Amino acid sequence: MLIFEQASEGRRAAAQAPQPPEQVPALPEAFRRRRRPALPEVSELQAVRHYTRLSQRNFSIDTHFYPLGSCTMKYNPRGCHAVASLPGFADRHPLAPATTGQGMMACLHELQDWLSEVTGMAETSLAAMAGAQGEFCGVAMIMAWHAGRGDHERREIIVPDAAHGTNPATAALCGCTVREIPTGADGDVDMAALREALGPRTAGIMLTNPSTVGVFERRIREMADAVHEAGGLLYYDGANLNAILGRVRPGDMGFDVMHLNLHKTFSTPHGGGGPGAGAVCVGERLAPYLPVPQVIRERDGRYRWLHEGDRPESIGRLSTFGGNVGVLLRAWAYARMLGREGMPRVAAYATLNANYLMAGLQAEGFQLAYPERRASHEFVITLRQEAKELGVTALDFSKALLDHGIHAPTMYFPVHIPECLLIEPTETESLAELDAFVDAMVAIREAARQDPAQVHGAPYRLPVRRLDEVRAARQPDLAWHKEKDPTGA
Amino acid sequence: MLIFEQASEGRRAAAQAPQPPEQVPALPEAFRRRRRPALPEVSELQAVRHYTRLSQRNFSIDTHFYPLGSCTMKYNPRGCHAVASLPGFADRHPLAPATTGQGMMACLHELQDWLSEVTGMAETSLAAMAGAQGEFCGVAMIMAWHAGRGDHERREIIVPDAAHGTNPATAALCGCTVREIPTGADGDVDMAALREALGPRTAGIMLTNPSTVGVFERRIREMADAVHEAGGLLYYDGANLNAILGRVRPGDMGFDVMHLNLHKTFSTPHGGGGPGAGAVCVGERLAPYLPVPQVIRERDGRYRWLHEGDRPESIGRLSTFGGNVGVLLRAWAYARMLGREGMPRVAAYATLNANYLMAGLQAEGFQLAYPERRASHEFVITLRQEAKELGVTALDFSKALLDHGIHAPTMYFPVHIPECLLIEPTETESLAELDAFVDAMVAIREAARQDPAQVHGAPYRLPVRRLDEVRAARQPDLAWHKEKDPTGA
Amino acid sequence: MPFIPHTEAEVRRMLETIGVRDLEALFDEIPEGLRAPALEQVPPAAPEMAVQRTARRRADQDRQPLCFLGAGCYEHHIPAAVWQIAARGEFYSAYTPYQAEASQGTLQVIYEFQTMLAELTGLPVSNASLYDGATATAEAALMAVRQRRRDAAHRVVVPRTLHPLYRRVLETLLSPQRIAIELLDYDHHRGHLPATALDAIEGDFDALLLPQPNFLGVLEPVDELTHAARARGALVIGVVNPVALARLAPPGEWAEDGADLACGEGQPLGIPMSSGGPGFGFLTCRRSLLRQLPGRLVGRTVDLDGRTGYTLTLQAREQHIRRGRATSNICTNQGLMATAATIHLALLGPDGLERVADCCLAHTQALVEALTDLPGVTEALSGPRFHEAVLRLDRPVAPVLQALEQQGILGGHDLAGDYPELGDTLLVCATEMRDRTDIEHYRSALAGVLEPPA
Amino acid sequence: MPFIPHTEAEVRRMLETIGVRDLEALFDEIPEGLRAPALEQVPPAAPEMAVQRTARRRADQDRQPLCFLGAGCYEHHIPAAVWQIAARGEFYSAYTPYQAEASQGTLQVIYEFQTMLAELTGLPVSNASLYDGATATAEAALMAVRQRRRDAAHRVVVPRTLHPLYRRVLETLLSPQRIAIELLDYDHHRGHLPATALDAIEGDFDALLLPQPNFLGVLEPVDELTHAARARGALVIGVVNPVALARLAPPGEWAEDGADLACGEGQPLGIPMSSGGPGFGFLTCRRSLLRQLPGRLVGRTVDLDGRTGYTLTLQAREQHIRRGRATSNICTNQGLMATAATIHLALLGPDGLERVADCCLAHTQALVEALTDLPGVTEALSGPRFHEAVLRLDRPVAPVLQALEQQGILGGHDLAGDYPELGDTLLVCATEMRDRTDIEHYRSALAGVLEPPA
Repeated sequence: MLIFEQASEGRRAAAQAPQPPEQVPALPEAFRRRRRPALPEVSELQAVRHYTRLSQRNFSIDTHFYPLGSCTMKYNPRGCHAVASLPGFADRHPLAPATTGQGMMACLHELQDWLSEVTGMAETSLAAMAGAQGEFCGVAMIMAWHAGRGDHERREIIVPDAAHGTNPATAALCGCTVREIPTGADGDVDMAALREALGPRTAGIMLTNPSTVGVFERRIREMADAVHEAGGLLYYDGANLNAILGRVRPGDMGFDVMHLNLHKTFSTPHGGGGPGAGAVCVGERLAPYLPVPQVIRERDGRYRWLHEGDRPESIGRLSTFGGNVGVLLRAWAYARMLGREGMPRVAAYATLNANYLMAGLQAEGFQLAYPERRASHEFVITLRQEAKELGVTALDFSKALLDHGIHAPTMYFPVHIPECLLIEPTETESLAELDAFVDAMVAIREAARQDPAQVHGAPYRLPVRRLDEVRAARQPDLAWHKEKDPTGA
Repeated sequence: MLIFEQASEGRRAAAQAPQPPEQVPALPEAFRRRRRPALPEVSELQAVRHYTRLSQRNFSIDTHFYPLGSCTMKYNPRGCHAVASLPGFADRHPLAPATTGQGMMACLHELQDWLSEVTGMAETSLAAMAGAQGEFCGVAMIMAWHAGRGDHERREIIVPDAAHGTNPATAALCGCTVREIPTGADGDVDMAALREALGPRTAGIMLTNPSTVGVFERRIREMADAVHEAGGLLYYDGANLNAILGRVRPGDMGFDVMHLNLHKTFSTPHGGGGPGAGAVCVGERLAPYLPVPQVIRERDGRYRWLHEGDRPESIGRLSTFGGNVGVLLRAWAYARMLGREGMPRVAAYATLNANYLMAGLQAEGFQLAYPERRASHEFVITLRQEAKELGVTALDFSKALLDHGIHAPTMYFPVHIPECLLIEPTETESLAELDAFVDAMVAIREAARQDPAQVHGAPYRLPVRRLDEVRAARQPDLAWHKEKDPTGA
Repeated sequence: MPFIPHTEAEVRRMLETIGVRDLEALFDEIPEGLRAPALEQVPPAAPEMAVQRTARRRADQDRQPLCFLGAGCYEHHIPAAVWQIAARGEFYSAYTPYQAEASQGTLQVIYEFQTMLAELTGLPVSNASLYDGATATAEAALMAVRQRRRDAAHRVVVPRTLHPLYRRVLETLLSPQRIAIELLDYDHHRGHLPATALDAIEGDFDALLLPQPNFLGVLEPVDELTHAARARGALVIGVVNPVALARLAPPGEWAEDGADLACGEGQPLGIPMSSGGPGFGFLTCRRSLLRQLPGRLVGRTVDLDGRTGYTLTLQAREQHIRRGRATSNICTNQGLMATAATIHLALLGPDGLERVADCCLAHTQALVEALTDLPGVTEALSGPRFHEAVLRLDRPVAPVLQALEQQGILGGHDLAGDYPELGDTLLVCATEMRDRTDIEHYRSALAGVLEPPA
Repeated sequence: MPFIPHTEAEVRRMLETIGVRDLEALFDEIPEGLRAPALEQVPPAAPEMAVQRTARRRADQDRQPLCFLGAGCYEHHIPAAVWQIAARGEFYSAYTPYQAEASQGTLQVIYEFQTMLAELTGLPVSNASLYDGATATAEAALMAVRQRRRDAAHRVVVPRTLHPLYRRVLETLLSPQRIAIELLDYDHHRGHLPATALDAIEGDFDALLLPQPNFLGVLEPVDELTHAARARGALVIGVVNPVALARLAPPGEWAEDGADLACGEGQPLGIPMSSGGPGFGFLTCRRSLLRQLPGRLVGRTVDLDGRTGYTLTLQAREQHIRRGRATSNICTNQGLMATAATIHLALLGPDGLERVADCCLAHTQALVEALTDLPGVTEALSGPRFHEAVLRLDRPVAPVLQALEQQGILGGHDLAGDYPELGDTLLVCATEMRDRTDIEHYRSALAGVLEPPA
């Protein structure tokens, strides 16, 4: 039941309503709202009970294994939440003077330094509020760099066909055109196609490494040299950084700019869809274009926000204030707990878990997309065979996994591999969970052999069964109305 | 699965283990532990996931309606928890000087004053850690008072037969004997029996009003006079205070001493079985016997704990330090939010809800234990008829209610009413919840008419079905052992 | 090894299953020369205890003064229930709800969120949140531009009374697509746009941004301006404060048939200020603009058994489907903040939100009266206002603010940088959290600063 | 009306259903003369916002100094996860788990709790918690007395090294049943009982209480004393610190066949100090004492379908069944604290608890070394210790502690009141939370106090 349907006119959570003084200045008539907004009128207990119960209708890392490829759903340490919630941090106004934020800025400044080092880059900005904004920022900086050199013809961004959809979307947002290049049979980018794509219109290339198919792009230095020779710059999409954290550095591979999804690699919570944070790291030559603000440490040891005036060539401002500071504090706490020895271990054990899970599935007869390759922190299996022989698809497997208490892996991505699942167990899951995943996959296949229709109908044990997505899209019902007007207009 | 069964030897939640220095002083051999305790060896994520999931296997006020008679399961405001968790309060050492606790003591002192006023008593001690300890304290004070007058023969405590079991248990703990008196057909105590019981051995009487059958003892002043005339004192069991909060005061009824369950009337959380707090309020003559410590305000406005030395006739100390301060701070916050106008409203609406629910059940043909009486905040129904005609008991109804998402009322109490349910909806539940309760009761009766066996088998939708209590008691399995030794020895 | 569950024995077993000798072997596809050096800048691992200690020390160092700052971020009471529930693991650590069956909690919350924001703004369609108020405003402008699909160069008209930082974000996000931003000046005495302001703009334009209340705290003549902009074929985008909407006419009801879009910053709805983020942006629109909307959308539908359920919908707008032709590149939004805001609004209800708004109105009025009672302090603008006001001092503002800070008061936002034409002015704010005592405290501190005791 | 959901219309409808005119009519059975007057002492209702504000101001006023106090309450690191989970509504607002099917979460937690406490103390049976360490000790003594069922007067032997406040609670709770408490003195130089201490007690007694470590931080010769007490037919009750049990022999393994009971204060296991409460008492025993045990007990069993489940068991011991003949009058215990302790112990594991114990040992040693390095400060006792030590000063302790407090340090507990024979002594403690910096800070502050700069 919706909260609105539990309401009763005139009901209030009275302890939450402040008492206005007797004299409230009157707003001029012309500006006044005439109809009350139909917010729910419920008691405090009703609200608490409703949202507590709703929360129980979710999977989450705190309750379930979440092997979602490319999303790095690792444990979000509860200590990080405690840090960001400290009143001195949580209650600070963004326009308060720097004197009131030295503690917070010390954390952010350290985080900037640590991220620069672990990525092999010269400088880090924490301004971007999510990965996509980090990407925007990166491409905008590439364009600003070309423009700064008077090179206005370079408006083409090269993107592998297996790239995340965000990459081309970002390029478009930056006013660029996208040129796709194919992925080879071994999972690496097709070098010949890359060389052919390069030219005087090349602004740059956007790459993930390990790639979206979960393998390490072995010729990355060769690619970097080719792009640089052609006058382009390299953008590193940090979505998969967990695979190589502290073991290989994008800066050393030849990348000029990159973003990190702190809500993936640095374990700030996904929150059911954000907030994230998309730190941007750059080599020396792009540093002047970094967005504002950024924390700097003055000679006297005091911190302050670096503003537009300090950085005339900046691509500008990405958010009203200083980005998602509360998220950054969580990332700071996590990084501090990992420390210099913990960061490379993240990569080592994420890779161990992925390769173990891959070996386990292969041993049970599941088909790998790249059986000759080492998995990075994730890998792709294709259920082509199962779809053909048993009529159960990757979607069916995914939904059936939910009944086993395991969140579905990423489905049908990368798009060029049919009936695929992209599986990323992360380093924080135990051996028992990995084995349970293999067991569940085997059990589902067995169930499909017995009765495919049963698997088509999954899930059965969740609050709802499969939803009518077509109806949702064709007759969009996007808000509740007292009058139950299905068009919502 | 138990947390122990998820462990793996050598596994650790490493961020939670401090790093000891290289040199740790050696304990002498004779004192050293030889075998490691078999605590679980799990990762932080495993622990978080395990206990988060376990929590979901509970009913609670935050998720379900809980019409538990005599337990006053009302909404526990979340703001009270925030207050008690403030670092200045939570981090204070009990032996720290009073200078470091003036804020906390100000809250406790206010709470003492408010409770004295709302009960009509002269003084309040917050030392008792739960209702039962408050009872002990009360009876001990009564005994101390008699002893103080050189009256050592009074060791008999009168208790109505319908009293909570704690009352006689407390009397025994205080070295008294218990004399039971019967409840009349109208729910009030049998006055003649009371008069007969009174005498030179009478130390006092323990009463709840409204009584445990949910009706107001109308002749309370008459009873008080009789007890006092006989030389005894009156103890008020505050379990049912919610029914009359701010409307009738135990002090005005003639009681000499009482306890309040702050986790009932003042809404501190039940926590799955505590912690509670059992404030004790007394009239002038018992004040010298109050337990220590207690907060007093000095002439200069500073607060301090009053200790043994300050109160030579005190019955003594009930806890190591100052009682459940964290619970008391929650009660303070709740009382402050209610305020002087909110307290009587608690009683009014708790009574409204109970009488409405009683009327609703009666209209549907359920039999009330005291149909001629007004309900207080709770009332008793008897399912004698249903048990006889349909073969479904109060227990069956209770278990079936769980499947309707409603916690069972208190069953088979008071003991002299067959197949009874003691139902207390509290003031924080909405009309819709009350109606849902009646609907559920009707639906269960209807289901029983269709197929009693179906109702005998309830619940069906909970994590487990009815448990084998006999086996639990006959072969007690009270702790897990690696070797699965069922005797647990 | 924090957060890694494996024991040595388990690692050995796993390596055996994989068929490699050691962990290093798992990285054997990575060229030798690329192995990273040891991380020297990063300190060694610290247990949670030590990290908490450092964090507490730093947070204590940042204890916050009494705050009369507004300017886009507002200190409101947040019911304790909001974050005690929003921080529950099932919300906090959940992923974007792609698997609808396993995400009904988040999805229903977002559906309720959409309903609440649609109600508040008076427009029927809301998305599931964007990054913040400034980026939501930029996305709204981009929607208008896409909807108009003109051949001519794109132009968006932006009043100078729009938050200066929003304007900078607009520049960052609009300039790569070569969308021109035309600034509109305001009446420097009244503090809002003249009703005829658009007469100053020649030629066609795509959209007018209309802040209400504006950055200076003043109410804009939104009916007249909406009418004028729509008459010229442009879309109107209301940039609004959600608390003010309890009492102010919603964008959907401006002029004859309303603004086309509404957007703004959701922080005032239950989100801690936290140095400015995370908050969330909201964005609502007419139904006809639905397919231009960026970000997630949750729809209500039914499952195989006919039960009501919720799911992400119209994903064809989004980057993971439409790639380069998506309505935006946004993936992660501010889901948890939207969750908190939903709980917050449910706890307040319409009456509670009105009371908050009324307290804001009254307290700001009281603040203005108290401060302008001092010699040398006047109210700079005469237009009607909500919960912020511009005060003019008889001397430069910066040193006064510094002196107040010494006394534990954040006295307001200095307007010298962005609004030099207003002279020595500062923007002050008093929400329901700043009571009489606080206001009196400010007044007497300011009196001392302006006229130090001889 | 805070927390009351009814609207006026609903109230009217409900009154109609009941058949009364107004709310007052519901109280018509209450004699007129008993109606309470208006509450004048109680202030008017305040919204949560105002209450939070008062509470924050008061808690800020109570900001806590650097603490070297132990003496029965200890500052340990509490993992953030502990209370984020324990405070979840499903644990926080649940009732005592009488309805087992609806309480499997709480019941399984308590079963795990019982297992952990049984493991730590080396005794097979644990209850579900009691109020605190002192009352648990009293209940243990009462169990021993009940078990012995002698005709003669009951006597319990209590060393003076048992916490003085525990001794006072014992008096309060044992004296109504006329149980005598015999005090045993200790070796004033070593700080623990002589191995032959019981020779001083003539005649029969029911139980010996044995603190380990004792109140002075010193380890008692528990093997010898257990042996001697059991040889005389008395029961032995170990009063222990659960953190110390990571390294110290558990009561179940004292002497040949162990102590009979173990009890103590659970606060060190994840509970904030909170001025001393709520914490929780624990109590474990031999299997033969099971039916004497007070408080809740959870047992594992099966349901109708044969699935494992948990339930309260052996309730015939309890007051709601046995009334006047129950093992105790206890109903409410400290369930939520036991829940927190269970999560805490699961997060620490055996290794983590050992590390905490080792840090305590090492830090206290470092503290003693640092402070006794100062002229006029010596260690008063020579017995082996765990994480507390008695220091002797060359002057009265109280003014020194006051001077330290001025510098933000709680320097320890003055023993003058309870142990005058030790002279000018104080009890100090350093857990894992008091690192080198803290210790150095204390040392230099104390140096300044003892020898103020000329």
